[in-house]
Amino acid sequence: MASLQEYLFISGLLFAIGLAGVLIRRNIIVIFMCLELMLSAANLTLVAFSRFNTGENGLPDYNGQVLVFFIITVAAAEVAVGLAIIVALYRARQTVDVKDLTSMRG
Amino acid sequence: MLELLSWTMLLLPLCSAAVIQLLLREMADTAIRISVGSVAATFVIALLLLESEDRTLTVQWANAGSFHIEIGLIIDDLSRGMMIVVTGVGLLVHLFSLAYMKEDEARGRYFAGLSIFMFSMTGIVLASNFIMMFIFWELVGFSSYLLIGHWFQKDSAAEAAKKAFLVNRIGDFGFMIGILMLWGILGTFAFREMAGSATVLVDSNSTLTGIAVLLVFCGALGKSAQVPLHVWLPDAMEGPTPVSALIHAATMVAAGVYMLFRLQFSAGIEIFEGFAGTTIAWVGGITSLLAALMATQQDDIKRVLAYSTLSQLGYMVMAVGLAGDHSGEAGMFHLYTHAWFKALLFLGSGAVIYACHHEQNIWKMGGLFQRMRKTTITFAIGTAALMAIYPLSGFWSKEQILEAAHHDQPVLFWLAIIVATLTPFYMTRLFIVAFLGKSRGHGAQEAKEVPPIMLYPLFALSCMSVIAGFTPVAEKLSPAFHHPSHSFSPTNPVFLISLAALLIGISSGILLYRGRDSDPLAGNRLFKVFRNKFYFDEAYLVLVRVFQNAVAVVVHFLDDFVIGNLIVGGLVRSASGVGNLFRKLQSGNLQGYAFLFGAGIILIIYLTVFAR
Amino acid sequence: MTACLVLTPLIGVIAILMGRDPKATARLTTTVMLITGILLAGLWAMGIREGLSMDPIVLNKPEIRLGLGLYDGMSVIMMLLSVTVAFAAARTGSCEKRHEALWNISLLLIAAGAIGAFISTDLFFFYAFHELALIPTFLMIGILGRGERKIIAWKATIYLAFGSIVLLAGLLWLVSSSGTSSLAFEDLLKTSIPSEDQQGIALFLIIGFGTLVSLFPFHSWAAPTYASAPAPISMLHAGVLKKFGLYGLLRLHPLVPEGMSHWLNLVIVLLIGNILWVGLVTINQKRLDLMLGNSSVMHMGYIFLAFAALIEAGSEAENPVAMPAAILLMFAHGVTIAMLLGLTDRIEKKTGTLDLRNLGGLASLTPRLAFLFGLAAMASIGLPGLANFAGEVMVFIAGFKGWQARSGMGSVQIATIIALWGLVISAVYMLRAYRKTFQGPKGSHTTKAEDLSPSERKPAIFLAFVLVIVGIFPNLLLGLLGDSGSESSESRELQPPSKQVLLPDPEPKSQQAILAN
Amino acid sequence: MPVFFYAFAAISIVGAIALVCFRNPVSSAISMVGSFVGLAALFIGLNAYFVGIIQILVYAGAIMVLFLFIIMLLDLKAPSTFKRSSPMVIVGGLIIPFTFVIQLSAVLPEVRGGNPQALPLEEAAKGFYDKDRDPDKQSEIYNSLRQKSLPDVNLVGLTLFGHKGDNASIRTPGYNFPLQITGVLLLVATVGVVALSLKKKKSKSGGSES
Repeated sequence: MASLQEYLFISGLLFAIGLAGVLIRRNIIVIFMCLELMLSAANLTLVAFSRFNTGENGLPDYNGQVLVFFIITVAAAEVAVGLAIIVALYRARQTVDVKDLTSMRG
Repeated sequence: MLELLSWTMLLLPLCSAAVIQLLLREMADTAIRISVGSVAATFVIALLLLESEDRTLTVQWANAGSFHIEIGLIIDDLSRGMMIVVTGVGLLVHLFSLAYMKEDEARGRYFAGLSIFMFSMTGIVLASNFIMMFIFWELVGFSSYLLIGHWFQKDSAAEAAKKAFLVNRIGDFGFMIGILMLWGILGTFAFREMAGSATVLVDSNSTLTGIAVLLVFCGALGKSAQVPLHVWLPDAMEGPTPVSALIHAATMVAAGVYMLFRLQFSAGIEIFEGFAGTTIAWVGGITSLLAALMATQQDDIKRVLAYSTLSQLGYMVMAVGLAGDHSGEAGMFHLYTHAWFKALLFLGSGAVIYACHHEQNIWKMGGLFQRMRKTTITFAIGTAALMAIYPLSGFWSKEQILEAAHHDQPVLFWLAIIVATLTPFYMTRLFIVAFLGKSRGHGAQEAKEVPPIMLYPLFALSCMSVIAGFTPVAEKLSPAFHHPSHSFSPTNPVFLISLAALLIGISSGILLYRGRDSDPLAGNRLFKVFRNKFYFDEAYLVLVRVFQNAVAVVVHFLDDFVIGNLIVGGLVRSASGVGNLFRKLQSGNLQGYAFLFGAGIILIIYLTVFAR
Repeated sequence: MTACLVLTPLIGVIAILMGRDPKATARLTTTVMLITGILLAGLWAMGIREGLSMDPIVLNKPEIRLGLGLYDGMSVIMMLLSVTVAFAAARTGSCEKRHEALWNISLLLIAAGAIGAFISTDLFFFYAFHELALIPTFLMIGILGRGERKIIAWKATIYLAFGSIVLLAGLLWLVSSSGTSSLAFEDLLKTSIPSEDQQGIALFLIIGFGTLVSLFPFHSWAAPTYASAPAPISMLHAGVLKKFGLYGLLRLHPLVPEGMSHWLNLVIVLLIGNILWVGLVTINQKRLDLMLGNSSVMHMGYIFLAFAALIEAGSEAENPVAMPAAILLMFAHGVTIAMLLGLTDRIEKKTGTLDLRNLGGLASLTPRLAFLFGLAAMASIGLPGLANFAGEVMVFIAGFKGWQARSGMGSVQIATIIALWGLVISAVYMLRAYRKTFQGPKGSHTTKAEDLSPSERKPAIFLAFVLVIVGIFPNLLLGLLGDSGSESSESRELQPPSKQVLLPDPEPKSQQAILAN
Repeated sequence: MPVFFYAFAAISIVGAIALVCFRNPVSSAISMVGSFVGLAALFIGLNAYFVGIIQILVYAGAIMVLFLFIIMLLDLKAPSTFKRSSPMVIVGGLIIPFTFVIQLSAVLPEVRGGNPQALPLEEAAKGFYDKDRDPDKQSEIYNSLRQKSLPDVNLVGLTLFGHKGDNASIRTPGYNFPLQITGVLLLVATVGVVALSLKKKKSKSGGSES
């Protein structure tokens, strides 16, 4: 079994890759996937801490895992709504390229 | 009974004014009856009160914790005498106005104004404390504003009314400070509580007391039109002539003198000792001299009388300021006699103006003696009283003032003698030019005797002008009277000198103006200065332009530009500038935001973890 | 019972929203408010004070109560002012049919907010009600104002928001350093603030409240706002809402007397700025409405003078004149400026201009308008017999109260003297404006104009009536201040037993009878 | 040498990189699932069986299908006019994650207590022993722990819902309220999705401004 530092490193790496995707890619669906990846990377951190922060009884701290459970639930809802928005957006603008979606310019 | 009568005397004119203004706008004739009725009633009450005992009635007007402002009536010799003057002249002027204002559309408003004036003047006379006096002081100025501006459609009348109010306000500025300072010094506003307190405090801080008294005198300066605040009074002649007679000759302008004497009477003569009294006396003396000089070159009959009023007021103020043993009483005595004969002169001039179809220039009159003999005779009586010809009323009072001046301040005495020379001179000029010789204008040629309702007040006033000065009458009616301690014998130097002054004045007037059609002195450069009133108005105009208006313009500019534009506008602009900057940052580019967001996180991590 | 005062206008708003005739509803509502207000004041004067108020707790920690009640005489007088002006405002001015609902709803909301601020016995709601009243004010200026309404609305918003935020900071500091858990005035005023905090709190309060009252140099929003806003709104704001700041200062002064006295000279300099600087600015105005707006700013200086006298004395017991003077003058000024602004609106309606150069000679065409306007103008320059004079003379007396001849002139005395010069200035601009509007020959826009119709006259006559009654019998109002609950027993003993005069009897005749006896 | 760890870590990293690099969104979606499966394996390696299973079920099962469905629906399969991001964007997009990773590696050595230790299951079982029950009728958790297997789901459930008695060594207030809120959130999301995907008869007002 690997050490906590290794888990955290992997988690950070995944997060960084997700962030790079968000910054580089222009397809809004892929950006959305990268966001999901970043969320999951954060989940990995939580679970890792849960496992290595054992309580008095020696068992993992399950509060962390409950939080991950909530995150996944909310992420599912988020994906559903987000994709619905993307569909609506595509219907209105016929594009999923964020370069073309600049109507919020001040 | 006494209480009820006194309060009725105060409030009746107010009720009359309120009823006229609120209910009887359209019914002018009823309004006039109510107004005349109210003043007649107050005159009767004033007569009834003559026999009453002294007392003070007060009610609380405003309370603040332990502090009260009171409204009170003080009934004593001083106020009783003044009330006779005020209501007596008031009644006659009301009667005169009945005819004089018969044609005026707005006569309801006019009589309402007169009623307000009667109310305020009564208030001043009966005021038991300084705050109440200030209240009515302001009200009297307001009613004067209303009446001067009666013909407000004329620019000149509207301006004159405004000027009168503002000049009085300047005087009241000092008056209120003076009242407040005196309050601090004497510890009370009420006149009856002041007695004796002055002696103690004058010693301890005489400079401050002097300043306070001078500031109070500022009020008199405005109301009694002393130099340098005299400029409003001649302009006030824009009002209807009966108003000039009542307000600007007999009663209101005398309020300043009355107030000063009331202060002296309550707080003791000591309060005028020192530089305050001297200053007051000198201001009075100088006013009387300047006004007399200006009167010599006026062509408007009312303006001549107005300047003569100024001059006589200067006499009174000088007398009060002399702070001699009985000089104050002499001043009040002169106030009382002057009220009758100056009202007579003004009403007489009103009758003349009425007869001449509102012609006021004396050079366009002339020969009126043939056409309106009764008026001319009453006017002649008034003129003689003003000149102080023995034994008319003016003689007695003026002689007392000269006596007091001779006794206390010889320099002022000689100044007063010059005025006593000038007075007969300009009055002779007025009388000769306006009433004798031949008619020089249409109005004068068509003039005929005025209706009886105008003549009766003239008769009554001439009667008073003759008898008011005799000791038995004066004892009874004058607000303050002191038996002359000397006899007017040929051995008395004061009497001789004043007699000489009188003769010089009359004879030079006759010599210069008999049979003339224009003023022989008009070309003279010195007299031109008199004609132009020593350029006081022009000087004030410059002063107001420069100091009030220019400063106002500058301040307005600063307010608009510096505060409005630079500071506030700057704030607004910088806010919108920053807003614009942020607006530019809102590129609408999602990845731009994400980049900044990420950079922010990096920065925060750096700051929280590594930079410590 | 006091809650009715706030509830009634809100019910009115709902009724308008549900489709009742806006104008009629607003008039009915303000009438009900006026009657309630007079009734409450009457009960208060008669000493019936129990059961009139309510204070349910809405938040436990810190304890905030929705306290609506008459806290002391000052509240009663300000409440009376609010209902009076609201009554007149609802009957003044007119707008297009499609804006009527908005117009009347805003009016009622402002009235509700102002009254709520004055009768709330809790610091939180005191602040919150005022903000409630401000929002419709901005809206009305922005939507229905005259001239450059957008810019003016923004200016007012920025200023007032700035003032409110500074004020909020001051209030929060005050509450936190008082260490109390309850925000009710009753509990708050019992606490004592550590003296090291007082100074800062006092500065925040002076600037915050001062901006809301257009204290120099935070005044330049006021005149254009009043000139631009629809007449009833400017009446309500200039007459009532603006007094909130002064009310707050007077109310909270007992908490920070030392801090306030530290800033005495600042207050004096600023109030002199109000009187002299703004007075001169006013002289230079060419439009009637701007002139009136500036004059209202200037007159705030006098109320601040009374406040300065109170600061100098340190407590109400030391200078018993200052507080009543300020309150009386607030009332008088509120009524006067409301009347002036209302009539100015009428002048504009009748002649189509407010430029003084185009007006003139109106008095012969519209004698009633001229009379009423003249009365209000005279009131505003302090003619005795009208309410302002009583207030002003008491302010000046307050300025000199406690002055000893030996001690020389203090700063308050000097300020009083300068303020007296302000009376000359105000006479100059007011008479000049009256002269140019109503007197002299007819101007280019005044060749024909109709006089006020009876319905237009009504609000002005009502306000004039109030001015005259209070002017002749100031004790009617001052009596309400008399034995307020917050005063100590000693000062109650000093209270004069002139109960007759205290009764709020709107009938002048009987008052005169009392006076005459 | 934790072989499994490195293997699955590599899978998830490679999957993530592939997700970013593939042009075709469908390939991206597939590689995302790969990455998530690796991640789920890592969870399981951390004894978080329940979370791992959920991860696979939700992400690989539901979300990926959703993504694919949408990609198909919008017909984004052939990005014929693929425009490469500008070099500036790529550089910027790489610098920030890179900096982040550097920062992370600088911090990691300071993390303490990271040594892996086997869970003391039998020891922990004592904490779940209920004196009031018969020894045979002890709770599932106790029994499992006694048999050296981790009752992961039960423990998560216990933490999630809380428990009243003092017979367990896990003391939490429970997450009942957040759970219900989450339920509401899901409901709202459902309704929102329906509302969003309804085709309006009127033309959309939001998208037509300049």
